[in-house]
Amino acid sequence: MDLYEFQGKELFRRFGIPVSEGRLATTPEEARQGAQELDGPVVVKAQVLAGGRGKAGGIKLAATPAEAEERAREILGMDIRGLAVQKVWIERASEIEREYYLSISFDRGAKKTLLMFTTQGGIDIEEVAVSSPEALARLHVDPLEGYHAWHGRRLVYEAGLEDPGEQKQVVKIVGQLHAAFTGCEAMLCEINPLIVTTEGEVRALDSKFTVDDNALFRLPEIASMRDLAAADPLEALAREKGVTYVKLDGEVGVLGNGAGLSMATVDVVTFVGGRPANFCDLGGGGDAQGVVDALEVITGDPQVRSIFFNIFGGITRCDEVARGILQALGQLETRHPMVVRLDGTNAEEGRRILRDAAPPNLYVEPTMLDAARRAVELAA
Amino acid sequence: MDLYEFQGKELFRRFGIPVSEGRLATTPEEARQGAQELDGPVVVKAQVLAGGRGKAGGIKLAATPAEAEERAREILGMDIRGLAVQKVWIERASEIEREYYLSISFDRGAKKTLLMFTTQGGIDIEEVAVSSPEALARLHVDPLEGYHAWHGRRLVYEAGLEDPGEQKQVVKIVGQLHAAFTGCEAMLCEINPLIVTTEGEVRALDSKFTVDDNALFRLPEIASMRDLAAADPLEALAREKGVTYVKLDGEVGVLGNGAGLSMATVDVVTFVGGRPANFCDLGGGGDAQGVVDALEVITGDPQVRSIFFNIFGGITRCDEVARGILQALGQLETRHPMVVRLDGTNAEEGRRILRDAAPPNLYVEPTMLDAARRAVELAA
Amino acid sequence: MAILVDRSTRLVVQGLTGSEGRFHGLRNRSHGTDVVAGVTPGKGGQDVDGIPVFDTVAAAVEETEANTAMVFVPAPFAADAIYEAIDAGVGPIVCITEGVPAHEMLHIHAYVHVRGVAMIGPNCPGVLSPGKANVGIIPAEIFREGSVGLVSRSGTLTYQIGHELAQLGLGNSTIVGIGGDPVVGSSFVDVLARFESDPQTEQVVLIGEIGGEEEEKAAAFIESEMTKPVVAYIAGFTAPPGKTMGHAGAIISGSAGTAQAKKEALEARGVKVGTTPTETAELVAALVRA
Amino acid sequence: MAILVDRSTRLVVQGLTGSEGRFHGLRNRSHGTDVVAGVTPGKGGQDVDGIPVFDTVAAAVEETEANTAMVFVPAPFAADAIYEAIDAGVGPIVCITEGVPAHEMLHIHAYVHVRGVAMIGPNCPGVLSPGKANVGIIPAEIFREGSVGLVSRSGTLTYQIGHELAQLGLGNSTIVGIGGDPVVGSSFVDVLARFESDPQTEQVVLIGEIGGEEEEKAAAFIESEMTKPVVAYIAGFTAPPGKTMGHAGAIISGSAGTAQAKKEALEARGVKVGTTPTETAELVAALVRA
Repeated sequence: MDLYEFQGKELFRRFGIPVSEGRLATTPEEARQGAQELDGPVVVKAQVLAGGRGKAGGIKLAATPAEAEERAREILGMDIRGLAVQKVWIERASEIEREYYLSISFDRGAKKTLLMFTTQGGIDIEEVAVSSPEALARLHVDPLEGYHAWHGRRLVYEAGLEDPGEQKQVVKIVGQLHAAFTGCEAMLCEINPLIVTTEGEVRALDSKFTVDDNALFRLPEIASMRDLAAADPLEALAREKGVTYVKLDGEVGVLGNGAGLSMATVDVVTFVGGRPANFCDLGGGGDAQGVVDALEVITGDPQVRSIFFNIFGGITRCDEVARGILQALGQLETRHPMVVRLDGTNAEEGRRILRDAAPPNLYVEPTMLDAARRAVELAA
Repeated sequence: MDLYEFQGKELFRRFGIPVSEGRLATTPEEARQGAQELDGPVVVKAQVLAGGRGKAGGIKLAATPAEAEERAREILGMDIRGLAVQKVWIERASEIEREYYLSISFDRGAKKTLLMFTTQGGIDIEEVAVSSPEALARLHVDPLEGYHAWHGRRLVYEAGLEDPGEQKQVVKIVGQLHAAFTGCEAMLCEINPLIVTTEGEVRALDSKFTVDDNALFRLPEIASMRDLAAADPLEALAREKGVTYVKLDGEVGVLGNGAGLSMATVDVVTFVGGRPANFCDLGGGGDAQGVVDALEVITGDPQVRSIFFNIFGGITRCDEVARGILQALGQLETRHPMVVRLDGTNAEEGRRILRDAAPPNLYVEPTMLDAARRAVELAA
Repeated sequence: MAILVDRSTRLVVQGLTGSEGRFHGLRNRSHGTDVVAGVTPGKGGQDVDGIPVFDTVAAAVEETEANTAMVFVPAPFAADAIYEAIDAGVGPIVCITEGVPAHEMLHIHAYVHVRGVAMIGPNCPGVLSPGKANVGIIPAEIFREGSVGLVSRSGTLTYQIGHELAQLGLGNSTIVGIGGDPVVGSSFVDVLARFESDPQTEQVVLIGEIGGEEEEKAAAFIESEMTKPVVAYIAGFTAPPGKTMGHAGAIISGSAGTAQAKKEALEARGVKVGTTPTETAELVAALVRA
Repeated sequence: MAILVDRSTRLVVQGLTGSEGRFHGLRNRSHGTDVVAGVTPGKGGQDVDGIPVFDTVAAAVEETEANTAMVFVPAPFAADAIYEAIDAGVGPIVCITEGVPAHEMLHIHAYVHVRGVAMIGPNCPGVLSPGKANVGIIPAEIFREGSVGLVSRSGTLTYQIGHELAQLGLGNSTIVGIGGDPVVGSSFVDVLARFESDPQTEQVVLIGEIGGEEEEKAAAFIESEMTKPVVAYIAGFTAPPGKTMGHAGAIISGSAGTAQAKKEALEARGVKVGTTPTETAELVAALVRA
């Protein structure tokens, strides 16, 4: 689960990391009010769960409350990478002397926590990694050792940070960020930029914070930070229904059982020249209610023209799945053409059941490839 | 550092372990007041850093505040294993159904934390270990794994605790006690007895809590619990002077440099038929101020009749040590006969310096054994 | 032979008294697996269709000499169950549970390695050695005994490919579902190393998907350490970056973890990569017939 | 030969710029130890009498190929320094610092073992291989090179016995002060095993004291694993229970850890135990002459 900048900064603050004072606003009027309270120049920052805010014009300086209101009016409602800006963060403007980069992430390859720091902040870290790898200090934390102060020191010295006052502050922040990373069971905590002010104070000017969804059951406060309104409406509906769904950009709705098989289905649709409308995983089984919920989400997408239903019967037998599908179709009023491929245990029987019932918009195909071709054809 | 029962229980309480409500009292009047506040039958318990309180009559029941005052009057000032009782803990009396035993200790042999639990509580655990080892569940916590809930469950099931309600409470308390053990950097946390009340509630009725002295620098609150007044006055003086000193029961004062050598010196005095008055370790060196402080502590013991000064010159050369001794003797007015053995680097030169100065009460011997014999002779 | 589970497997099911634990535990037994014990704290002394239940794994091991554990307890308690199994001296440990927090798995992964315990999962379908033992939820009836080792991050996709192999007359030595989480107990490389030294296994199919870099590591391992031929399939060519595709581990982060990169890494090391499950099965069949 | 430190030792001193670190670091160098680097965060680029100082152990290793660390930093920071040395790939690590909290050492002890790093101390005088290298605070001038391995929980008592050996014309292969804390990086058994396989060492002296059960474990090890003769000395026969005798580890808890029990355990395994340092040295001399 990704957090907004203002949410990540609130967590930073709790772990002692210096952040600028700010106010959240959902209307231009609130923005003016916030700027008034902060009493001085502010920055108005779009709160969206997408990168590239700055380039999209989602971050603007305002010298007065009136200006803050004006800037907020420009930013609120703006579309940034397909997401509408619904909130802005009004923050006291900083006098920036230098910009650094600090992150802690979950390194799946090494199976360790990865610390990264560079004095070349403010820009895309992947660029720094390519253009000047020697400037990027990288250090792992062994899970059996845990974090110690030397990790922070080594990171800072290896990145070539020279000012002793800054060294001390950054080492402390690394420790605090690590505490936030483990305490909030994060997959990523990134500060870019980590600024040095003209007074020599080191402070987090942005926050990128991703929390492990699997840990949310014991982090109720963070779980409650989820902003359903901000997500794609179909994805929000899917979450509500407990359906695993990712919106894509095509016309062929895809429904599979199991994440791997569903991904493979999306691939096959693409390989035969179609454009998948979504990824949707029914899970291991295929009971009627699950099918109903998934179809409801998939058909909620106006782009969808046909649906490819790809099921492999393992523990759940294909005859049972076929009956589930018929039952689900009985409960739903969908006129989309649907192509069903059933394979695995009792596949013959399952196909027979579907053919016998023969709903007008249902096509049964024997293989994934045949079914994909048919579904693409029907979407054309 | 050992904590009093009431201090240990305060720490237990902070970690969520159920304890009975109580009041500390240093006078019989305070005891009455405490009992009044607790409003009901109480137990008056001597607070001393020594075992065997119960057998010594240091724990008494009182039905009314007046009785509590009376019992406190009997207990305060009582001598328990050489320690005068200066405080009593007035605690709400418990209806005890059963008594269990639970402890977490630092197992030096295994180099792991050791959990122990038995339903045969209230008695000496070493007896249970001998008489019915099968009733004593023992389980280690691997430092790289850390504590998990299964440790508590296994402990409880292996000890044969059968009531599900008690199982649940004890498992929880094991986890809380482990948190206290690590959070307070303890060497021992013992609850004996861990009682089950007639209402089925599991609660700590006593506490034995030892904290690692080396960790006190970062546990200021626990460090401040040290009760200097309760210690042997000479040991308190030694602590104040920064001298490593343990009071023994004989007449030959012993002073060595290094813990091992000082222990060996005490042993040798015993082997040649003497009785050491103390163990005292000057540390690695032998500077004049250290010698002055140590002699001050040693001669504070009225039993001391002679002093054995056993020095091995390593990095500090014996000639330097000899000068330090003379300087110290100049600052002190002690008429005790002192036997000095100097060995190691520049020993000859050191002995010559001492012989040349020849204070009337100073004897120089070439070997540990000769010196021990002479010191014992002089103490006779 | 086969790997990880076979006729010497004596299985203890942690969470046997739950509905899923019971269903799959009994199913595993009906496939011939020696399911010797269950563990559910507080239910010691009961039994599940004749399988004795214990309060602790240690007691189960002492009474039944269990040597393999299957973890079926809910995610919040799964890590605890895994540590309990490790300390009771059991291994392999197969964790089916989905949703184990990643930070817990980070520590468990490091810890099982220093303790020398084989662990499979979490969020995996388990391990099946057809005709010998089944530990997990893989539907054994669609697989046949044979020479093809199969290792996969995905469940139904594995069944699909195993089914297609069976249609072509091919069977498997062992099918290992390593799980779809970001950190799992055994990686592709761990399992490939076992297949390489297993006499029954003659060919290997690797079923990967987007996310992480385990396929790339497997490619390097195949080139430098393996003599047996490997065929691969990768799912997720059309997955968009930054979206979790069902499995917590199936996510492209920045430019890392794409199916294309994995395919290229494998092909650069001489591994044939099928574009569909059917083609993948056919590539294996060609190998076996060669 | 000798053990742990020798002519191949390249020493980095953590805390070289402190007064004790400097004093002993230079002293070690004057004995011939190859002291290649110091580490003090924030003092990188300085030097101590020509020895370059670095901000991190990693930088010291990269620049100087240091392979052994001596930790001289204050107790609150010692554990951090030890972990830093481990992760920089340095070992052995010799920690002189007194007062390292026991819980930290519990974890470090377990961790160095899984990482395969030899650690000596804390609260120890260090390791001296006379004529080759000295890492720590042992006064090298009172020892001679020879065949007797010496391992001890105590400092000055070690010097005393080493001195008496020298008076009798005997020298040492290596003197190892393992430290007086409840948990130290290397136990008697760890060091005895090294002496057993060291060609230079022909006899071993073990200097124990009250507390713990390392002497008892050593006795069992000597009986089952050692071919070289061992003589022992135990300090603390007259120590009262429950009192810490100088060393944090020197404490009799209940009936465990008494000198008498240790003496009996050793003698039951055929180890001669001297009653005084002098007698102990004489027992060794008799062995050497035999």
